[in-house]
Amino acid sequence: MAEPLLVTSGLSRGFGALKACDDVNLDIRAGEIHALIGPNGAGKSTFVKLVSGEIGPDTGSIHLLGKSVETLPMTARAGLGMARSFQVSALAPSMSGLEHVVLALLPHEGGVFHFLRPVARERELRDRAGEMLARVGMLDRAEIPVAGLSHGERRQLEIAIALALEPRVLLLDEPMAGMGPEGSARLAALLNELRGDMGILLIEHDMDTVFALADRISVMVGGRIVATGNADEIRSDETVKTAYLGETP
Amino acid sequence: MSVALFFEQLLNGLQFGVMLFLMAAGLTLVFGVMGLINLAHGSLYMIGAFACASVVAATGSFTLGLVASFVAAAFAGVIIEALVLRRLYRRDHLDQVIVTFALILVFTEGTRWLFGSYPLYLDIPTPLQGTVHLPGGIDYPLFRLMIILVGLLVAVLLFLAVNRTRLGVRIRAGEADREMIAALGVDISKLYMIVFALGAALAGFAGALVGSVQSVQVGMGEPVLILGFVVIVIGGIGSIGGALIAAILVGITDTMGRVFLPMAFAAFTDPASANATGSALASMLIYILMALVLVFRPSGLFGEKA
Amino acid sequence: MKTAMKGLAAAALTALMATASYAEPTKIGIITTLSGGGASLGVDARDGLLLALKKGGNDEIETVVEDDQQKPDVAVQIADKMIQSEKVDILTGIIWSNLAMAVVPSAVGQGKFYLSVNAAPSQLAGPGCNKDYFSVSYQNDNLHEAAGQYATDAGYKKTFILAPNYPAGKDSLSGFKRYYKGELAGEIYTQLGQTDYAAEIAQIKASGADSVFFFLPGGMGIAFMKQYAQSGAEQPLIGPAFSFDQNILQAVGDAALGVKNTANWSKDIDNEANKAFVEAYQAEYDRLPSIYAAYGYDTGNLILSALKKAPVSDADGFRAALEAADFDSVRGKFSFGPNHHPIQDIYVREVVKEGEVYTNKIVATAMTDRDDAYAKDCKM
Amino acid sequence: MRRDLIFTLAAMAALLAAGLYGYFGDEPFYLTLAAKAAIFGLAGAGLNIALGYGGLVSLGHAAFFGIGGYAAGILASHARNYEPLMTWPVELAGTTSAPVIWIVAMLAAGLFSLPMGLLSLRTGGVYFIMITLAFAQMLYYFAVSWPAYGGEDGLSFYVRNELGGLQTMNPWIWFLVCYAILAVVLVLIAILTRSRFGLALTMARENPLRLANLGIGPKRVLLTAFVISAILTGLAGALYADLNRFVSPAMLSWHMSGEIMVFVILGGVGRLGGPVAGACVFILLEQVLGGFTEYWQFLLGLALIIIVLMGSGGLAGLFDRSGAKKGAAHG
Repeated sequence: MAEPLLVTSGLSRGFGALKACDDVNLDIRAGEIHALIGPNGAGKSTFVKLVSGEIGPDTGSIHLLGKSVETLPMTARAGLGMARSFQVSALAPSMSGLEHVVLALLPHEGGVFHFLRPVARERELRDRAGEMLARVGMLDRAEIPVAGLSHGERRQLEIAIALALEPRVLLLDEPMAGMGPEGSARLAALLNELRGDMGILLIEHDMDTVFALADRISVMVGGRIVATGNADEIRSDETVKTAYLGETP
Repeated sequence: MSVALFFEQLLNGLQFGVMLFLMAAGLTLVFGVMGLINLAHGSLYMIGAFACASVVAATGSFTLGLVASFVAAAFAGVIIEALVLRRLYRRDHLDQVIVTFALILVFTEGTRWLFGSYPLYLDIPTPLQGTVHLPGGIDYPLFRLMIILVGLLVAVLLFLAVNRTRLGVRIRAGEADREMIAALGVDISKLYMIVFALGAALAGFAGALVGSVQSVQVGMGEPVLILGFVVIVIGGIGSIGGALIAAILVGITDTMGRVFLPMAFAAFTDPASANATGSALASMLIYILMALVLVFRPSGLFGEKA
Repeated sequence: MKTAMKGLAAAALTALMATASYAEPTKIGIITTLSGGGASLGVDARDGLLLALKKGGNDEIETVVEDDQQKPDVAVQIADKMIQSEKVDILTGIIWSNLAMAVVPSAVGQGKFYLSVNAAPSQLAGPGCNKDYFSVSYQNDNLHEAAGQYATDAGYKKTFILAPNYPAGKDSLSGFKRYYKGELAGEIYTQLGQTDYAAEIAQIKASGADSVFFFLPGGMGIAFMKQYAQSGAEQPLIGPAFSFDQNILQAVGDAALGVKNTANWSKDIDNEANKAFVEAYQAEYDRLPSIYAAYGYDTGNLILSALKKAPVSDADGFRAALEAADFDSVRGKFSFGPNHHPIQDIYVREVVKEGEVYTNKIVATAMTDRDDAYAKDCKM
Repeated sequence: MRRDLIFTLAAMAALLAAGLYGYFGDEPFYLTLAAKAAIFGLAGAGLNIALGYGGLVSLGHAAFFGIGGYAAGILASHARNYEPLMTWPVELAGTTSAPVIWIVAMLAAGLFSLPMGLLSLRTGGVYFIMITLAFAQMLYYFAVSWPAYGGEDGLSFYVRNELGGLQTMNPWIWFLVCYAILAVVLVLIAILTRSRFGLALTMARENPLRLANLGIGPKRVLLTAFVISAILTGLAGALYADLNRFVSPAMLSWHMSGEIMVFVILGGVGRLGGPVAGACVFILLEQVLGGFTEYWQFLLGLALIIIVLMGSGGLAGLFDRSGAKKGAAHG
């Protein structure tokens, strides 16, 4: 079994009286898709924010590639190889999709502090950004400012941006929400293809996709992980049924 | 320096601070509740002073003058809120800055148009003139003592109003979540108007009080406005208690700096240049204080964590 | 014979040119402060000057008036405009030293005459003097020196002195000290624009001073005198005329009564020119003239007197005519020193109430035929 | 993008036309005004990098304008009285060479902006506005009471600084110098906004969280923009000092900060040619309204309020809409 890329131990964060994340232990291994499921308000998004560094934990640790990162800022975690897609698209309305992806490529390609060369002339960068967009199927919409893109297209762009970061760990917060069936299918295929290169944490509500794609599934309820296992194990887990599906055995 | 003089200077600093608080309270309230940055707050201060001076000149009653300062500034506040600022709540800070900057031009030149360029006469009423004998051998001007008491009283009333009344509950709710209180059926535009009028009235009241010991003239509000900003940045924007403490801190720092820095420099340079250097540094002191506070607490002493 | 003819022709030509330039009107550019907080000073200076020109009845004079907004950069641009586009011959009107420093050197550098109605910084009186620059008012230090002289004469031994921390404030205190023989109870520089003087007044009271000299122009002086009167301090106040201007006194009220101030003009100076001026000014503008109005009025009459002798186009002749100062000054005797700054008497005035109006009356003469401390350094 | 370019060219053409009118119509004062508009436009273009492209509402840019001005004034005055600027640790003499002065002015403004930006960027939003204002105010009080270079009186240096063999005192030549510098700077800004840094700056303004997520620290990007912005405004200050042959603390006052902001907003925030158009219109208003009444600032204030309330996006916004209408009519 491969060494996990990302490990959280005892990760907790409260908001006032509410414990959004409570002693969460979870790991993501190289080459797997690890799905995190749970009802609304279970604390999944808080978990993503904690791991990506948008907010800090009350207690607990996060190790990325063996390195303790819980006190590092978001930028440093990104530099170590973590990428994240946002649940609600976080894009700059005036920039085109291509520009977004180019920007995401820059940290690996000499940084952003170049002032006198128009990006339009950086052919190689644009070509590579084009490839990323092609992978999510929106090369033909590359030059349109984000303000003019549909909801689904923005979701696709989110993925392209995450890919451009060449992450070792990819956090996807409901990437398929609002996508049509066709888009979802394409994304599922893409994730399947990516699986070999990186570890993916997938938060998703569409259970069919989750059960089809995920190597492992963790179930979160009330801020706690109540079960972890493969698709079959989770399907048959009584705790999950009780807590998550609300079914009594 | 004698102990008595030291305490007198401390009292002077306190009085300056309390005056700054009256300015800063309105600024911080308006920003906290409506998210509006109002550069024209100093103009409301000026309006209060001019209203008071005019009414005192016409009626001879200082009390009526104070009432007039309160009413005129509140009225001016309501007018600009309804005509101009209301359209800016949803805009970004840039638009607010530029419109309220333009309002300063309008008010300053408008006042000069109406009243001319000469300073107006406004003096303390006879019963409040003179000094009182304080323990420790300090003869302190009665009116300054009054300003301290009135200012502290206003601070207490404001604190009670914000924390103990229905209006206060709404104001605090408005600070926390605008959509929420609108959803609860509170008339948000009425609330905004009341808050703005209250802030304006406080500024006008401060203008009248201060105008009667200083001078009532066009442009008198601008230096105070900038000090008001320093106060609310130090205190933390939106916090009345923070504004009070920061105002007193700024008042005392400024007063003590003016007195002691030249003395400190005189210890190792010749007196004339020590005076000049010391007072040059004293004029920068509160900004240095502000910078220091920001290094350690970026959102002020009592501000919400950014 | 031939030479004689030539000489005659030249003389005729000169005469012709002279008449031609007489026919051409003299253009005076007035740059002064007409908007913002300091507008009252500029308005008075302008009104005094225009009144003199109007009474002078010389219809060959044109004036251009522009507002400098009390901003040095605006003053420079207006000066450029007046020199380059309006082609004025004489510039005048600036109230503030910092604006004068911005405008005067370059204006006289371009061959224009500059006559100051108020500001006369020391930089333009010593080595930096210029043959085409005249100060009709005073040299900046004069009134402060007179206050120092008065404090000495009055027998004060421990004076407390204060002024704002900017160049004019420093000049003021050093001017005072130049003629003050006693010791200082304290010396304070306040902030420019400061209006709360509680801390300073407390220091004065504690210092054991027997008198106080202060230079706080405009609103600063109003605030200081009101607060001083409230503080219970007993020491007498002395100041230069700037804080006791006709317009300012009304805003100070009773707090100013009895305060001594030094000035080179007062409305009760007893001479015909002054009586006529005060009367005409009141008739024209329905208010009492201020000291700035008096300076403006004298400046106007000086120009008129010089134009009677030579046109501006004859620069040397016109300059000599200005130097002669052959006009009836409202200040009585008036002449220019070698650095083109006045030699004049400086008085001590006391603030009094005449009916409902606060004003000044002369109580003593502080200095007689005073020139200034910088004249010896001026090489024209 | 294209509309922005056309608008910028139009504003620059209008400014050149004003200059040409001054030259051929023998109205040197118009040349002075045109040079002033070019310099204010440059100051505004500097602010626009922070304000328009970076979303940083700085109410303290007078600090940089004044620092640039004082750099020019101090160097020139030292050169004229032959006193070295400093003797320790290295001996530095003053200079009247304009290019050297410009570089020093830009460096000085940039150096001051660094700690100011660092501290101001610790917070955001309305704090940023007030802190930048307070910093500029601090510098203003320092300049007023600092005796070495004239304090409140300011510093005169009588003759413009030297640039090659050009007659800089000639209003026409001086206008062309300012105009050329403005043009070069606008080209540089146009390139900058299309560069890698420009992309990052746009993202830092529109979505700083996302930028951090890409591994790029938004504060570093914004601080860099703030410093560049200060450098350009500092250059404008040096030119303004030369225009007037004079510097004073008035250049540092908060009204100056407000005015620079007005140029940007009148013209169009975040638009390349906006500050130029704004400065031209401001000076035009000042001249026209100023000739009409001494209370012209009252009318200026009213005009500003109306312009912002209409939410037109300044002159550039008006220009866009008029173009859009025409386009619709054609279509």
